[in-house]
Parts: sequence; C-alpha cells; structure tokens
Amino acid sequence: MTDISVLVQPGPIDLAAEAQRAAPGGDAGAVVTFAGYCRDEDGRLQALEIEHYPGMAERAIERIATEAAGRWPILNLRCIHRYGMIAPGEEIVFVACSSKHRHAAFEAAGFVMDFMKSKAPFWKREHLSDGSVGGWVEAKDTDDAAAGRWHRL
Amino acid sequence: MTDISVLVQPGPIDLAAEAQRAAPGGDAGAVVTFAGYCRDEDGRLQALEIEHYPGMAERAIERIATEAAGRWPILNLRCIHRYGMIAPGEEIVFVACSSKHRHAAFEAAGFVMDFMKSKAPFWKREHLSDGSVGGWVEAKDTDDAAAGRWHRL
Amino acid sequence: MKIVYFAWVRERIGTAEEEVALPAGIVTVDDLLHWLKGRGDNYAAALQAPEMIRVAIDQEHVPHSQPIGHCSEIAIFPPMTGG
Amino acid sequence: MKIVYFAWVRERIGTAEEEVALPAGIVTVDDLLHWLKGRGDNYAAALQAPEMIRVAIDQEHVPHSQPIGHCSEIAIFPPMTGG
Repeated sequence: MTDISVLVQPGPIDLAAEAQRAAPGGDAGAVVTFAGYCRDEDGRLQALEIEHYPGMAERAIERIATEAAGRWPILNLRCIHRYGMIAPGEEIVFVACSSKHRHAAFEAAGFVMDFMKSKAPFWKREHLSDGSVGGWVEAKDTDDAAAGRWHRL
Repeated sequence: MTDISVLVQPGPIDLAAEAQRAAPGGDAGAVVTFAGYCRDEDGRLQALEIEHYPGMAERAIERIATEAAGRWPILNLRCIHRYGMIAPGEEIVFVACSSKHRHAAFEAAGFVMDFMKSKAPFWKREHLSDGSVGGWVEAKDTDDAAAGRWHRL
Repeated sequence: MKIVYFAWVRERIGTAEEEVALPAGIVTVDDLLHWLKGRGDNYAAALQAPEMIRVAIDQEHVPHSQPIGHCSEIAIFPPMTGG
Repeated sequence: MKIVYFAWVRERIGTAEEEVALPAGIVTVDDLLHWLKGRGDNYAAALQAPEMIRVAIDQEHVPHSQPIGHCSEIAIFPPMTGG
C-alpha cells in the first residue's frame, strides 16, 4: 500500500526538511526526488505567477499519484505544488518517491512530473524585469508528448 | 560545462544539506536526486559493510559522471558513495543532478546510478542480526543489464 | 449553473465566475462552449479556438462531447502548464 | 609488481596486497591469473572461476586479454556491487 501525500500551497517548500522526511527505513532502498525551479531566463524574468484551480488541483495530483502507485511498487509518494508569485531560483514543485528498488522510484517520479505538467490545473504567467506582465506560458507539445509516452499500449 | 563533484567517504551523507546545496539558481529548472539506503531485510540485517578500492573508486565515479555530462546537457552533478559499516535505514549513496529541463536530469541521475552499481569498485558484505558475518552480496545480472541498456547502438 | 474560468480564459471573459441559466438544447460541453461564445465579444475572444479549451465538470476533466447532466460547477480553462 | 586484492578474492587469498616478481612469459592479464592460480590452494580457491574475476591496471578496469606492460599496481577483485 503506497502512502500518498499531496500539498498545494503558496509558501516555499522546505527542501531540506523534505529530504529528511523522505528518508525511509525498513524496506525502502531507494528515494528519488524531483524539484522544479523557476529559471531566471537570463534576467528577463522577475517572477512567475502560478494560478490554480483550488480543490481540483489537489484532486488531479492525487489521481496522478494513485495511478503511479498502481503501476509501480512504490512505498511513499509525496507531491507538493506551489501557487502564487514565485521568484527566479525558487522551487515550484517537488516530488519524492521511495521504493524497494531504484528503477520503480525513478519511473514513478518521472511519471508524476510528466502528468503534473499537463494534467493538473495550474497555469503560469510571466512577470518581467521591466515591470510589465508578460504572457501566459504556452502549453508545450513536448509536455503532452511526455505524458503520452506513459500510455499503456 | 558541467560542474562535477565526487566524494567517497565513511561518514553519513547530510541529505538535508545536500538538498539545499543542490538548489540551483540561474538557468537550472530541474534537480533530480537519488539516495540509496541500506534496507533492514525484515530484521535479518545488522549492517552492511562496504569495501572499496581507494583512489580507483573516485576515479571510476568521476569517469561515469563525465560520461553522463557528455550525454546530457546537465549543469551540476554530485555523487557521494560511502564505505565502511552502514546500519539499516542509513544512506549508502547519493546523486544530485541539475539541468535546464527535467528529462536530462532524470536520465543522467539514472545513468550514474546504474553504472555505480556495477562499474565502481565497491563491494558489499552483510553482517547479520545474529552476530555472524554473512556472505558478500552477489552481483546481479539485472545490474549488468541496467548498465547495458545505456549502450549506444 | 456555476461556471468558473481560469488563466487567459478568465482574463478575456473578464470574470472569474458567474451563474448562468442554460437555455434548452444545451446538452454537451460542446453545446455550452458554442452558446457561451455567442454571448459577446469577450466570450468570443476567449473561446475562439475551442480545440484549445479544456473543461472540467465538478473538478473532473471531461471531453467536449461529454453531456453536462446534473452538476454544480463547470470550469473552463486553457491547456494546463503546471510543474 | 604490486598486486592488491579486494572482497572475497582478498579473503580467500588471505592478503590484501603483495609484491610479486613475474616470471618470464606472463604477458596478459589472463597469463597472470593462470600463474597466480598455481601458487597454492588459497589462490586456486580465489581464482577458480576466472570469468568472474575483474582486473584493474593502475586503477583502470581492463579485459583479461590486456597486455600488462609497465604498471605500478594490478588489482584483482570480484564483480562490483556498489550503489
């Protein structure tokens, strides 16, 4: 039985605390974590604003996590996604996945990230260094393709 | 140019500090970490003893890391492997890899782990809960296969 | 019927949510999108490319062919860009 | 010539390292392993399945067909089990 926890929050993710929390004990031999960061885009970007659909955001991530737990023998799966204003260098998203063996942990963490990109209701908008509000980040075909590569044949 | 650092050490790996150290800034949008732990094997195991070949261990990991940096556009790659006595629940090995985009970071971290399993001079021996010294852990065909899957066609 | 909008759909329509009384004949999500599109220039601008638009009924993502049925909330938004 | 042994190769031979004077005719790693195997029961026990044995010359992993050449250290060990 996989222990799944999902957080959708405006504040920073305490990566040091999460790293300690992810340490398993018992039967787990492998922990894979992913952290996604706001890039500075060569100084062009002042912040990313992330809008989300409260309620559905949590549900969509839980559904993705549950799907991952059905595909791989994972022990713990923790998913955190921020919303609101995020400065360059700050983390946006975090996934930690523990498993008995490493391949399941790598695969499940990659799967969850691919689906969070295109199947969870979050939208990014750029705030630029010149003070203007830039456009909404466009969905990338490569993100749809990344999610698509996990489809069962 | 990838910033590579390799540590081979007897003491614990400070995972919280490593998680903070791995936070990128600038151009990196993705950090993948892997931590490998000593499992308790249902209470059968008292400790794992890890023997290593000093000098060659560092060189072999550096070679694996350099190979990864040549294959994927990664920014930072940190590899830490312990030796000596390791209790169940303690970490044995740690890899952190940052990149602009997530797939390169996932792939490179997985690659480094697959090669550290079978191409770096470390050997594990079990010390059992009944006080006896168990056998040397046998190399697994699956580990050779895991390294083999990265061979260029 | 409560409809909520997100991201550039919300911006172009100019509101985050509204209550609407659906006229007879609106059966599917597709019907709803076409009806909304005719409500004014702001709706037309938001929904001009329906194939881009994602819809969730009661917080579950659905295809445009989905019958709306009884539900408490329909969400209309652009492709998601999380992670 | 310094030879170092690790893990169960070290245990079975009974020493972690030794200096050896190679007789004439020992050209490749394979030649070395066969010669060592004849040095006593402990060596025979360690090297009974040469296909299992891994060898590094000056800390670089080499195939058994490799000529030894000039080097300062040869390491002989079982398949690695790190990570």
